[in-house]
Amino acid sequence: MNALVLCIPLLPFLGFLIVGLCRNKLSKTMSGILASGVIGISFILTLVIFFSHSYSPNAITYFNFISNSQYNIPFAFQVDQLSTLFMLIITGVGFLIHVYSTAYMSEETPEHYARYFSYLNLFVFSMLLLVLGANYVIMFIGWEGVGICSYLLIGFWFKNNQYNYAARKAFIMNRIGDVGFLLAIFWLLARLGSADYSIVFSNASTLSVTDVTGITILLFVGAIGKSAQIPLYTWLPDAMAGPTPVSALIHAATMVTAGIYMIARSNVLFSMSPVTMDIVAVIGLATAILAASIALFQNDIKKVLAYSTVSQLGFMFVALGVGAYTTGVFHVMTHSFFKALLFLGAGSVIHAMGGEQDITKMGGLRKKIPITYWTFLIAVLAISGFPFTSGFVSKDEILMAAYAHSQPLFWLTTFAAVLTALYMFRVFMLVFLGGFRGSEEQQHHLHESPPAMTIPLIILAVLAAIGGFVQLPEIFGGHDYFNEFLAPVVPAFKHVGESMAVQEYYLLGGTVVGLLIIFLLCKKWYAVKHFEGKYTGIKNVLAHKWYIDELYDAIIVNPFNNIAGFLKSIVEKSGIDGIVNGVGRFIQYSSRQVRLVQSGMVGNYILIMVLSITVLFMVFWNQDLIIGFLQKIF
Amino acid sequence: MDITTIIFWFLSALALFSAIMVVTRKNPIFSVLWLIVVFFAISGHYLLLNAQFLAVVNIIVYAGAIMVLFLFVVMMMNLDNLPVVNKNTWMKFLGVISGGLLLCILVSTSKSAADMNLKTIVLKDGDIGLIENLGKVLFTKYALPFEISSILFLSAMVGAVVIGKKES
Amino acid sequence: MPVSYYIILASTLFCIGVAGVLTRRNAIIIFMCVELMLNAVNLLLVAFSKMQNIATPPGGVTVGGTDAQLFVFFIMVVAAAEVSVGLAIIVMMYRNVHSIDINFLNRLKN
Amino acid sequence: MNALILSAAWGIILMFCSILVKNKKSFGYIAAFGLLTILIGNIADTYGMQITHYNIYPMLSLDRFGLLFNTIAILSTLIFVLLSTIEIRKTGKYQPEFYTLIFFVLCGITILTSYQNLLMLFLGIEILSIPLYILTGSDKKNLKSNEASLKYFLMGAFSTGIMLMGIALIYGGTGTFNLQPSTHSVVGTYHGISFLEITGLIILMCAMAFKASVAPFHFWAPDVYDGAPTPVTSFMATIVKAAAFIAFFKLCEVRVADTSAAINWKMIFSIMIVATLFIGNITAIFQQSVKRMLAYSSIAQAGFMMYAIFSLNDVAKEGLLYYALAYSLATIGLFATMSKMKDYTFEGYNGLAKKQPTLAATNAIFLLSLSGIPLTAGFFAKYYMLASVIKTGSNTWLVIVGVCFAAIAIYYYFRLIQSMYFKTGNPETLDEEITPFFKNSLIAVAVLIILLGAFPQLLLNWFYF
Amino acid sequence: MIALLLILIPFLTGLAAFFMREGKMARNWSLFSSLLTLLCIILLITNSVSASNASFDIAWLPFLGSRFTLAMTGMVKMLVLLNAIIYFIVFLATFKRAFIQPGRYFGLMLLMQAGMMGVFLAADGLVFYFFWELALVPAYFLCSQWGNEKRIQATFKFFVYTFIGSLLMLIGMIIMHGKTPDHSYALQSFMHANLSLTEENFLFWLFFIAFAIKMPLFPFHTWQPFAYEQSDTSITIVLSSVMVKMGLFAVLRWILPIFPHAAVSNSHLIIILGVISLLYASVIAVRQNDLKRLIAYSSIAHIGLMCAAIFSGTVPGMQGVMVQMFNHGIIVAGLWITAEVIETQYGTRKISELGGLAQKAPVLATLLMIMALGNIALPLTSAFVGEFLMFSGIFQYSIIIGAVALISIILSAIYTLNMVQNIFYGNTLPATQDATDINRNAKYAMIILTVLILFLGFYPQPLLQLVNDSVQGILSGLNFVLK
Repeated sequence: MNALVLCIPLLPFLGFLIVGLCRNKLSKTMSGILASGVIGISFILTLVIFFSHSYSPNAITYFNFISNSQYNIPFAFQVDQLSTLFMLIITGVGFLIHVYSTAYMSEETPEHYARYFSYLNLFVFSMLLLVLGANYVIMFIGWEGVGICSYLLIGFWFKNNQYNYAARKAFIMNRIGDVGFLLAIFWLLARLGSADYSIVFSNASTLSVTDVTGITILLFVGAIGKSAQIPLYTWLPDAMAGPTPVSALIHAATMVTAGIYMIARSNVLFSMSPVTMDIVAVIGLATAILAASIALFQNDIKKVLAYSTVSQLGFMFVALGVGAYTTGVFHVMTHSFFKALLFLGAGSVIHAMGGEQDITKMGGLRKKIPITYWTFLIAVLAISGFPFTSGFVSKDEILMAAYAHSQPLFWLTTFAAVLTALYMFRVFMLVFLGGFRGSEEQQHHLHESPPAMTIPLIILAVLAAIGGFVQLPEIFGGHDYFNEFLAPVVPAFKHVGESMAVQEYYLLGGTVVGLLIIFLLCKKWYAVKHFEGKYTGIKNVLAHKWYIDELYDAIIVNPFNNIAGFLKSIVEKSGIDGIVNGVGRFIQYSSRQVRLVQSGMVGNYILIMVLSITVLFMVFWNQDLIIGFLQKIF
Repeated sequence: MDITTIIFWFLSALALFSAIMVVTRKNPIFSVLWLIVVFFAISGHYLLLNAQFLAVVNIIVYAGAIMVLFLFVVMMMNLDNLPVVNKNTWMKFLGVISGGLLLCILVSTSKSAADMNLKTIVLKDGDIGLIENLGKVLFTKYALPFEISSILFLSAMVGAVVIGKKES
Repeated sequence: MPVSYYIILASTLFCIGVAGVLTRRNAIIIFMCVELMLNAVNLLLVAFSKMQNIATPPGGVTVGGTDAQLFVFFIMVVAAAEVSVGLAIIVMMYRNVHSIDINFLNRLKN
Repeated sequence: MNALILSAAWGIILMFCSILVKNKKSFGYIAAFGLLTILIGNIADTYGMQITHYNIYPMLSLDRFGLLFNTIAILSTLIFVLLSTIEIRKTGKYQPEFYTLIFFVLCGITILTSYQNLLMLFLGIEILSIPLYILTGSDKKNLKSNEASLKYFLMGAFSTGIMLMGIALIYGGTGTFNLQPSTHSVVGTYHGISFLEITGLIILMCAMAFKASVAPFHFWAPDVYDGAPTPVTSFMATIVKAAAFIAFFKLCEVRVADTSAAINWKMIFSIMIVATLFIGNITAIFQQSVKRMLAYSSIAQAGFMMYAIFSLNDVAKEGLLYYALAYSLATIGLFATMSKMKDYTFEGYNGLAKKQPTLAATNAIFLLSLSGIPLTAGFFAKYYMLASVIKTGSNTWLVIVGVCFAAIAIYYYFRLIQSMYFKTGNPETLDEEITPFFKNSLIAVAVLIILLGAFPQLLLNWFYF
Repeated sequence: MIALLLILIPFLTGLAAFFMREGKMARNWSLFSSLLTLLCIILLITNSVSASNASFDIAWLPFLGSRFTLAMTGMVKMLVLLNAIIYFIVFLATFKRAFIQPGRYFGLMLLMQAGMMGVFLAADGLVFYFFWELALVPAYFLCSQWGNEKRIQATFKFFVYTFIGSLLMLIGMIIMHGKTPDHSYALQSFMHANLSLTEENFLFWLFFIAFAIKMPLFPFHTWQPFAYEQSDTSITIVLSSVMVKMGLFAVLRWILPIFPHAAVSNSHLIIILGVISLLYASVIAVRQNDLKRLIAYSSIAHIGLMCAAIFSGTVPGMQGVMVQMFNHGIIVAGLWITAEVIETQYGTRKISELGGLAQKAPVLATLLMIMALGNIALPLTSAFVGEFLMFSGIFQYSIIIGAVALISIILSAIYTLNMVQNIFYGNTLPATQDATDINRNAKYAMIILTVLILFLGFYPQPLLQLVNDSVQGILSGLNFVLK
């Protein structure tokens, strides 16, 4: 069993090593097969675990990673329902995306192709480490591992410096979060002398309120960085510089949800600190609305999806914030389905358009790429919460939870949901309906993607459509299998009784009507022949993302650079080093002066001698005075 | 105020006066001559102190040999047409000042040495100054330094030869 | 006669010598001033020797203070030697630069 | 006593050699042989074997300290003669006299290391000085040499006068010339000590400071060292200076030690030390001529030797000997090498390491030793000086000052290393004079320095045995 | 006996190397010698030789109460190992390079190694001081002979700076010698010296300044970037991987056990200094355009962190410092080797003049990337373990200071990634137009380092076990005070 578990992350790592080291020898197909193969195998292994129900609350320890007389950090894995769920998502969706990539990246030269896949494998490895780890340190290892992989993959096309900047931005913003995470770990180690989940959660009650609040807030800071929440969200849209499958895997399905995993994992701590919970909820909500509003008027298809991801993550944090951990996790799952689908679809579109990402230059692709069209449509419906799609179920849960928590939260969350529907339909219309707005050769170039790309689309589409049924409210004749499944790890969100049933129906109806209206409006506005993405007034502000990036440059980046320059050229060079050199220069100067005493005239010499004899006498007879005086000074 | 006291004061005054003359004369020859006077005055003091041997030696060695040597050298190099290098008066001034300071210190020492004030010297008395007494001690206790001073003379001689010999 | 008279007399002579060394630039005269200083010391020593002679208990043969007078004798010896060398040096310099001004040669400085 | 007699005898022998021996080259070897015999004689003396049992009390007393220093001095002189025979040969047709004078100087040194009576101190100093006046001027046609000897002579004579005044006053205070004041000395008024004695002591110290070139009585040193012929300089700056220090130390050891209960001498000494270190090091930095730089550095080293006189304890005693040897060896080596250079400036040394690796390497070792880097004798020399002061307790500030100046000294010592090794240039050396013998003796000196640096007991065990 | 061998092998081989005229022989000779040393220490660590051989003791200066004593602890073993490895790596990486006057170069290098070995091993004050200087002098000659145009001034500054420090230490040693009951220089009797608190403070500073200069700690650091920039990179490797460790090591071995009270009472100030130099150097590194200066500043930053961690006086802190001394050693060596390759092959150190090397030199790019990740202490590189422990130690000491110090991991990410991006990514520039990939020897050296880094990052236990006894020893002394 232990060996089996160990194999799950180890296989991708081996894949990374083989593909990475032999990248000059392997042919494209070889490396593609290898890379996807290992992921496939670990997916199967995960399924084995899933079906054999071989979960255990206590960790599988392999060896001591760090140990000293104060604390011991084992290299241990925790295989329980939560981690298994995430492993399924990671390996499953990961596998699909690997397959998709084999076709999508086919233009690359062999060694870059291999490099791409090795990075992808490394990512999966670290992600698995993250979710498998039995203590916060191992989780942190994976945490930073996925960070560096996303850095490498965003900057995959390293000839373009814009991409590199985006990659660096992503990594550094993640680091800011990591500081919080690390501090939380140190805090735990200092207070509880351990970072193992089991020990921490069992002894959590011994922690003081301040400790818990501090720890949880710091953990949440980590989550903010990783899951792109306000104020650290700006890296995610830029991260779209990477290849589209990467965006699908890392920046939609898996990595960005690590924050949710972490909070869900440490629900015991969070539940102990209402303050933090409120903060989580508020920030989640704010992010959801802000990102959605920005997404409304973006013209880059991937940017739209990116912002939508940010806002969806916001939804999840709202859920977590109101204590519905399972719901959050559930939304993670559904989101990973439809958002991956959206990205892959977008990828397929871009592929078809020959690298064109600007939706104002698309339109009317429905005929040309039908499979992509249909799958994309399903995804759009799912994300905008069309009844009985996966998205509907999870969002509905979130709204219910919010409703149970407080009215305003509910209404604001709903508003965010409406915005979601708006921008998704906008994209959909602009891309697939209306008339083609691109150039001639693009028109000729248009074609449906190869099966390696379409098959994953279909699979994901199915999942996105029906994935919600594992958690369908009773009213619709469903049963919350999902919550029960997670119950041993994460306390299930207390389901609303009959009183809520009414709201459920209202919600159902409201959703249908609302979506219909939105659909028609968007069709009127965007399913057009001519469209140029010029905006004015508030739209323009939104199109420019509220000028948040500019704001950060103005208040953080530039001042920092100036300070650095000041320290480098003023304090260091003129200040400290100046003093050091100044001493030397002073000595040389004084030497130039002192030597003049040696005038070369015997008369002066003897004069000085005689005078100094007298002086010595003076000093000698009055030395008590002098010594007293000196003692007064020093 | 007996005769010895008068002689003492006279000799002292003479010594000091001629010493000042030595320092102040422009022409070296006069300085030499005045220095001889000083030596005679000092020899007088020796006699007064019953150090007859030293008095004689002083006359012979100093006034006799050394000063003649000086005089000879001064004559040899006619110093009337000396190339005049920058003369600075403040240097002289300072010199006098510092000399005075030194004097003050020495005098103040002797003044503040209370034990000295009681000490007196009986003039024209005692026989230690006689050759026989000195000779006894010189050739017993001071034989070693006496021998060693021969080395001194040797080296002086060699030196005088090395330095003074005219290079061809 | 108080010994301090002699001390003061000798010191005065000594300091006149010092002042001479400081004020004059003619090497020979400077040298003579040094001789003057030596003689001042001699005088002082002789005075002290007498003082010691008294200090020793009277009656019986006494040698107290002889060594001072012998010291004077040695000083004269050394002085003679010094003079011979010193004058030689001065003459050598005079041969080379036809001057015995101590500041005339001033190559070595700083 | 053996050393005294033998060196006097050899002086006279060499004097006659100028008539008897015609071969110009042989003088050096005769002198070396003579020094060897003196060395042997002196060592024999340390084991109690003496030529004559002449009653030297109360003028001299041969103690281990003095004898050991004699050995050091004679040894260094031997090395000096071996390294600079060629230079001496070049100084003109007076080389036998040259050696004679050096032997007479040795006489003076042997007196100074064992004097018990101020008269002997006086005579010793004079026997030391008078030949040096002559040696300084021995390069007769060279005006610098003339100037140096004149300056040296005038100031020396003056300091003699000062010194005699001091001795006279001491006699007045104590009624004896013995170094160790006898019991029936005058009972003074100043803490039971006579004013005259104290005044005399201070004046005498000033005179000794002059001989040891301690600031503010150092002024003669740079000019004289600079002007004198290089061999003379190296002899004067090392062995003679060290001897003066020994004399100084002996004086203070007795006189200061037994008055220090009542009187605090530290003040004067610390003033002298700081002044010496300051003048020596600071002025050396600016010098362009290596010779003059070494002159100033010798003053700086004197400042360190003053530490021994500041803290008159056993550590200081050993340290002084050790310092004398370490410093003499290194400096003699440096001067010997310098006399092979045509150009005495730092630029003249540029790139020596390429042209004359042996010279450069040995010189580097000498310089490291002077700057007190471990594994060279110089380190233990400095170590002992610092240790002696620290042993007195409560004078750490002085040590720290010294350390700072030691760091400054690095500047000019390493400047020479830099020009030898790291600057490029074509130094003009007198190649025909750089004989294998010369090189080997340089190497021998360097090895000796390193040996002493690794195992100081080689020397210091003698001190106890 | 082994302990003595560790010093003697490099010393004697070094002396021999001086007399080797042509480079090939000297190269092989010194590589052989470094291998021999490595073998010795590996034998020792794997306990193939009896523990009695580990230490060495013989009378040296009886009248000073100083014996030639060498003693091993876990920390010592680790540092000796580091020293041996680094020398092997350096000689391997620069194997193909033709040095002017090879004999002198290799001789001095080996002498320096001997000196540093002695510093690590010495258990007697005077012997320690001896080797401390003995390591310094060859460094002086090396740096001022082989390097860039301003090397002489740079090295001189470096030398004088450190020399003042070591002289102060010497004073301290002498005073300690006076205070010890048996008037000896042995480390043991230093520990038993009876000192009043004021004396202890005074001595503490005498020692600490010397070591702080060596580390170097803000504000004594200005000699370091200059010296590293100007001296030849192969020498800089040794300086910054091994020699700066001397300072930290000395604090651990010669200050904490001897002056525990002073160490505790001054810990706050020094930790703050350490954190200042950590942040200060990192911020400056962000704006550096010179590759070598950048690495130098980053190394200052890391050293500052280690110094702070030492004085946090906590178990994790101490453990972290010890392992980090080793890890930082190998990682920074890797960085310097890349710098050396870049400088020698592309002829410029200016980051702005480089670019796009990832296309031209993929192997170099990969290797440097790993080193860079090590430099930012990414998990699963060895540096992570050390920094994690150190930060948690500082955090235990004070939450605020810990939080402030932790900012540095962001800064380190900024400047390291800047460097990587500007050198390797983007398009090629004139300097890198026709760049070739890393040469073979350097590649092998780097690969060895990489393997070490990754292995120790994944499984740090060997190191932690090795230094365990030292950690316990030092902390027991401190805790005794804290109680």
